[in-house]
Amino acid sequence: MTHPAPDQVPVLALEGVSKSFGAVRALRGVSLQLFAGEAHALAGENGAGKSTLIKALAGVHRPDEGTVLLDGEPVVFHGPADARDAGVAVIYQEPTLFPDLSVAENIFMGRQPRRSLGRVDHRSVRAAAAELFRRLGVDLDPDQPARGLSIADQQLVEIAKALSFDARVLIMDEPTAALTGSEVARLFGVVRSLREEGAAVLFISHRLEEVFALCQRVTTLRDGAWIASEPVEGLGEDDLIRRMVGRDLDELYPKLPAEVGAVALSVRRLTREGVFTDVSFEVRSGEIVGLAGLVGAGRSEVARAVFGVDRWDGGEVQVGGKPLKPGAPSLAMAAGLALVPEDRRAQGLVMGMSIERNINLTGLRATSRAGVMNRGGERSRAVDWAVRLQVKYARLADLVGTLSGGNQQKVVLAKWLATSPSVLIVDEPTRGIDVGTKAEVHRLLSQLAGEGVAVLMISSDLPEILGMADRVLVMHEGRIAAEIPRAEATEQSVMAAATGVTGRAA
Amino acid sequence: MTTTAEPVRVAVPPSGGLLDRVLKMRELAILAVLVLMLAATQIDNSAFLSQQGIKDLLLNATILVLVAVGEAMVVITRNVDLSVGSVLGITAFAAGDFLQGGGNPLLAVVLAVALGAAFGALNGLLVSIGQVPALVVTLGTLYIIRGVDSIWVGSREITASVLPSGFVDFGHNGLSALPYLAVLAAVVLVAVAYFLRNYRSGREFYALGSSPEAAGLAGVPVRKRILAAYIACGALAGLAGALYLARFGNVDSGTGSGYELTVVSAVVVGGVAFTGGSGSVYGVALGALLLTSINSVLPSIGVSSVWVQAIDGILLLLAIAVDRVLALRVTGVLRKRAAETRSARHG
Amino acid sequence: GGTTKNSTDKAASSAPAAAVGSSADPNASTKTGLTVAFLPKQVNNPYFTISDNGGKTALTTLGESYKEVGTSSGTDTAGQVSYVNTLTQQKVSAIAVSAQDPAALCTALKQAMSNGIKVVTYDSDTDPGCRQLFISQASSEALGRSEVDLLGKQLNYTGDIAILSAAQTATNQNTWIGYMKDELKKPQFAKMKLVKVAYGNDDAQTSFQQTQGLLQQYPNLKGIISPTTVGIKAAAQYLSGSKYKGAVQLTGLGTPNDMRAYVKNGTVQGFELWDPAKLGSLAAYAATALASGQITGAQGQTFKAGSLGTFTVGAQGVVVLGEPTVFTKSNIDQFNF
Amino acid sequence: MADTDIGTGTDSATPFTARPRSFRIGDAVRWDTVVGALLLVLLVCSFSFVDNFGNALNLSFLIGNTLPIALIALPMTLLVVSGEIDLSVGSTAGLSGAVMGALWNAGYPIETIIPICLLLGVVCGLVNGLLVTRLGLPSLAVTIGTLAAYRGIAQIVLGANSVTDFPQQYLDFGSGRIAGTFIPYAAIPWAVLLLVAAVVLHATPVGRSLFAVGASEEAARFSGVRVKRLKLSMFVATGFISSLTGVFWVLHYASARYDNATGLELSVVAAVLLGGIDFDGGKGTLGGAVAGVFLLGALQNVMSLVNVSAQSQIVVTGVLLVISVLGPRVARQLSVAHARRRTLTASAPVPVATPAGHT
Ligand SMILES: Nc1ncnc2c1ncn2[C@@H]1O[C@H](COP(=O)(O)OP(=O)(O)OP(=O)(O)O)[C@@H](O)[C@H]1O
Ligand SMILES: Nc1ncnc2c1ncn2[C@@H]1O[C@H](COP(=O)(O)OP(=O)(O)OP(=O)(O)O)[C@@H](O)[C@H]1O
Ligand SMILES: [Mg+2]
Ligand SMILES: [Mg+2]
Repeated sequence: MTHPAPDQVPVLALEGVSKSFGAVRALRGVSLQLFAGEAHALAGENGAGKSTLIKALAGVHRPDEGTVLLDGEPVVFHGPADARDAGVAVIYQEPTLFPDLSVAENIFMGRQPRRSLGRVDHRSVRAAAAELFRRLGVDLDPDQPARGLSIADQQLVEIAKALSFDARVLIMDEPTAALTGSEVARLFGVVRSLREEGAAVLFISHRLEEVFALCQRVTTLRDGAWIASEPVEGLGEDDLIRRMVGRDLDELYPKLPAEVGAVALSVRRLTREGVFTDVSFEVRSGEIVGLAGLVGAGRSEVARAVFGVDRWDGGEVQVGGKPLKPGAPSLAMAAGLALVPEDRRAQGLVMGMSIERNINLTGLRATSRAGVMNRGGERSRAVDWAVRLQVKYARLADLVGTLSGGNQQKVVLAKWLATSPSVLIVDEPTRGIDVGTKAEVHRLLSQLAGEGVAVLMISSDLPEILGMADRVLVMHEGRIAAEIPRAEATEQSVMAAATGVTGRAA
Repeated sequence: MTTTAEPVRVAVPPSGGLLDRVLKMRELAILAVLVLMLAATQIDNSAFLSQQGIKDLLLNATILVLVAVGEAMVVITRNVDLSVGSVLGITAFAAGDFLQGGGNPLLAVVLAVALGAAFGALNGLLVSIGQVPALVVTLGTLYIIRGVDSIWVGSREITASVLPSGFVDFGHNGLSALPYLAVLAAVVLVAVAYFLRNYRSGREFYALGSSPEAAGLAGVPVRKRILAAYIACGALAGLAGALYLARFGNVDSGTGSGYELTVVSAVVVGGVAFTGGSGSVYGVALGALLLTSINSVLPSIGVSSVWVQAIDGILLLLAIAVDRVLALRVTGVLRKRAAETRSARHG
Repeated sequence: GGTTKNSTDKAASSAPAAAVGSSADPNASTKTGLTVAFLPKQVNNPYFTISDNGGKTALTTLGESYKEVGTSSGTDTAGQVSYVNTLTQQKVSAIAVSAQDPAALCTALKQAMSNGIKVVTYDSDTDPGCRQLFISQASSEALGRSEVDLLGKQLNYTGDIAILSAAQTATNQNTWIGYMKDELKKPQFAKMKLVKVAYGNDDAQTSFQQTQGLLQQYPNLKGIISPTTVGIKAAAQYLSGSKYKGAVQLTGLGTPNDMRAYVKNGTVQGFELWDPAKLGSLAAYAATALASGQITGAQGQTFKAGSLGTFTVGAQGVVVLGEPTVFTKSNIDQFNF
Repeated sequence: MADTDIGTGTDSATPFTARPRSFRIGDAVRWDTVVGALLLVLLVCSFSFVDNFGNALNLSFLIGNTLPIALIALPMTLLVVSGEIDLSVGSTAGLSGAVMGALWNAGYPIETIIPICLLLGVVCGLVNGLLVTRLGLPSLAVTIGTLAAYRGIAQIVLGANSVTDFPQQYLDFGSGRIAGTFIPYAAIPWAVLLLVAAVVLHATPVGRSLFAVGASEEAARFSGVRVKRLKLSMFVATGFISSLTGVFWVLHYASARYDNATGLELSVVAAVLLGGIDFDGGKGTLGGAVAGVFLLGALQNVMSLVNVSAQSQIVVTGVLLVISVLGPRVARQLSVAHARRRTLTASAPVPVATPAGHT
């Protein structure tokens, strides 16, 4: 492994680091070097060990073997605090905020600017937070409590937090997973300027185009083992994918033409005070409808209302011609509706339960006979779907929380596909999922469509929308701004509608 | 997206921090209930808010306020201390025993506080180092301390006669209607509130109560803070024990048993959520004042003590219900604001 | 139809268990090596500790063995029952019990008696059918009336008065209060009016606040009777620290040690109590006599109680200790309990 | 905190290792199993060393006095698993007892009184449940309130009276035992209820949902679990059993008073906690709870038999509670560390899911 300036000492480095959880060997003898003024990408499939590596760097996990080097000197981080004090700022894959505290306090917890007698200076805390948001170009109220923020907004707060350190090393674990193009552009702008000021950056994303856009070097992991570290230029997407997956990858958006059938889901004039207004659309069986829009446009809100998790104030939802009772997910399920929610940790999975229990939570009736659970049935149902979606796990009895982000997402998909729904709503289905799996998920979706399932796909990943959707609905400020058929759907047309530039079509 | 100018306007709302407004509102709710109740009583019985009457109200609240404030600190960190009643009992007797031997009153108070802090440390260590559910551990120490107390005390009791008269007078005298004990409690209350609001460590109490996991990642010294909260709680229970002795001049092995429920009610009524991370000690103090006032109000408007308990409970339910309704209103405001913010975007 | 109160009342009988006992032999020698267990309402309660120790001394002089068990809460009836059960298991010779509840103990006590264990109640009785003897501290009547007289003297028979009792369910409290009300009907108390009976549940803090309440609700209240040691103590403590000190008279049942301070600082003029130690030792003697077969608990039987003299079993197996002592500034220092 | 691996370290997590032996240790040191073992040890020791323990009379005493707690512990376990708690159980029992007494004095036939009392229990549970699920109030706060309210109402209903003259055959049911055995009659309905509760919690959709709701209410809601209805029904069940207990209490102690079963809630909570039911919800087994109940019951019985004073008994109870949580915790950390060390040497690759992978 060679790097451009041999004389230069890496700001932060790992040498031969191994980390195991029970029998799961998340990292085996991995080495990595971060240099000042360089943006370094970390690539790998779900469960490859990226987040674990980061947690090792950040002092969350103590490596079983190997050493962490700071300016070439071996160090032991006894906790996140140590790493922080050493100038290492980390954005973790899953936002970890204090729901009860204001956004501003979330950013500066433990580092608040102080007045005389060590008292916290609340005014300057608020001002500093506002300034950070201005830099990132987001308009969050520093006094707003973190509870109730959308995943995207949470992620933005995390980013602001990391930036507030003006650290020597900035580590970002899938910071863009929840963000839309414009915000990503903003973020990259800020990161580049930091890099030019001499900060070392470690960046993880499953969106390879982002890797190529931001980074100079890339390190690839597979099954916890180091595969390669190399400069980005002269490297093609396919090469990178090959390193990650270990084989060539077939098409990323395998959209099969399915013949469109009767209307399966129809939403009429749906309105929820202050969240979305007068939303009407239809999804036909065999059709994949994309729902695009900027963060906070209210897409998830619509999905939640349709599925009955949130009540709606006006309008009507019909599944297979029959109207749905508002606010009753169980009835919606019975009617053949399924929702893969946006926030897998809070909404998609019961973190404290095993993989098996999570998958079967949607099939309690199916796996019970005469009101008594049938263990065999439960296990086979879980195994069946876990294997079909190639979830990487040790035992079905393990806590789902111990799975890697992407594998968690697969479990959510498994639990809903297992209900063989007639209408499937997926909110950010491939958020934080690696290219390989992404392709599988897409194949799965179009396969389902082929079997006559009506699919509504909410996504902030525009290529995904364009690649998969038969029709694209675009939301803007809680309203449907446009409906664009596949033929006319382009980056420009969709973004125009999403930002409210074009008047509302359709 | 937004122009760079816009967010600043949104970010620092002219109306000041919404959070604070919410908190204030919650305390206002309890305050309103309290004032209403006292006013009604005064109208019914003009003797109620006589100098003696006010003095009694404040005196009755003092001890509960102290313990509840301590409990609140623990609850804010998403833990709980059920052993406060037992701690109060044993520290009260320890102080009495010391005074009985002709000890100095000031030393006696210090002794009680120190002893309480020690028990707090015990709880804190078990919870933070052992990382075991606070509810179980402190229920355990509730029994242990109570048992040790009654073994040690046996059938002995401290009566006013063996206490230095100065100490006993301190228990019920004061500046006109303002008893010394109440002043002491008020000082403690303000100090704790100021600490929680204006010091990093204070804010960290809220942080780790709000999300222990996030606190760990943010480098909050979780164990140290939890330990601190328990020590403070124990110390305050100890102080309360000493004051109990001064106030009632009478302590035996049963003193303070069952008190934990009253304390927990005060905390809950005061608007401190058991899920941690929210609430203020001022609210708790008001909650305590409310609860103790109920027990003075009912007898003095001639409600037969047969009815007292039922009314107690129903008022408690009423208080938390009112508080809840307000909280719901606030989330409504939040949502509206989110909507406004969104439409404020994009020109 | 169904089983109603009326349909079962006929069945109920409340004759003392002794009535169906074997015949007594007054001259039988006192057995030694017996075990008499004291089961007070509440262990660690100073009052009961005193009386139980009285029983202990009596038993040791007789050469019997003594033990005390009990619950640490005064209202834990279930706990008291399970202690009776345990004692039945341990096959003690006799149980001296102060009942937390007149009926709740019955099943257990009958079970004990049917296993040949003698049962004596003291201080607080059960249903007559559930024990052989009840050792009464003083005839309830005498107590009730004398306390009214006491207070009457203190406020020379004029003014509103209130009663601060213990728990609403306390049997002996309620009987006494009954006699107090009756006494107040007499002409000399015409100008004294009982305005309220408050309940402090034998809890210092509650009694404390109940006293406050009384004084606020009845601004011209002149006197309080508190026929419970806890209640009178709390009331005295409040009065002594308030503007009512000396203005409002307080009397009732209390122990000299508890009340000494308040008698001396003028909060309380006088109160009364029997000697709990004597109560305990009488219970011990009675239990021994029963266990030795000298008596069965039938009315009219007599037994010796050491220095206390000879006692006669009254109606329904009740044995009365005697008149209570009145404690005042002048004599209080002669007593230490 | 520093080195705790986020997402693990919970009670139901069992460290996986390549070798079956060492993770069986991990499984075995679960809280509830520890308590069960303790109970077994205690019983064996008592039978062999404590005289008067083994005989039928004492055993019937033991069971009879533990039954009230054992009864309420059943629904309480389910409720706590779903993440809620009911502190008003003692008062509910007291109230139904008081009403029983009042109606009896009023001359109603017992055959109608008892159903009325049970209905009352259902209402009490309903009130708790509605306040919690509809108004979204914390159950701890609500039930502290109703703890006082119900007890107060009981006091209003029955006042100072204590009613004792219930029909003999009913009293016999309450305190008597099956001829020739040490088993109280009342133990039979309890056994039935135990069976029902066990099946519901561990082998039905309802049970599965309870665990899910307890562990993460939001995720459960997103999975179509009818959270509110579920919690409401649990509160109702708790109220019902509490009133049943109240009726049993009256018959067992032949006395209806407003202060019957005072403080029972704390004993129940202590027992359930001891049985390893996590009050954050989502964890625990009914077996553990029952073991906890009888461990405390038997311990008290034995200690009284060997003349341990009430005060010392309190201490022992407390120590037991603390040990029962600390013990497994320590053991688990040891066995995890143990497992870590092994797997470092073992070079088994990450097992990838295959149907064969875990059969
Ligand atoms: N706390 C834990 N306990 C047990 N196993 C864990 C834990 N954290 C991670 N693992 C396992 O370690 C492996 C690597 O996980 P990691 O989160 O690092 O993957 P990743 O590369 O971040 O995947 P993704 O791209 O989906 O985030 C996975 O198999 C995961 O199951
Ligand atoms: N649970 C919630 N409670 C209150 N407000 C919420 C909640 N979730 C989201 N919001 C707010 O509602 C608005 C819509 O958020 P939502 O996440 O639905 O938008 P979206 O179009 O789905 O964007 P994305 O899914 O990309 O985050 C946002 O302003 C968000 O802050
Ligand atoms: Mg990851
Ligand atoms: Mg969304």
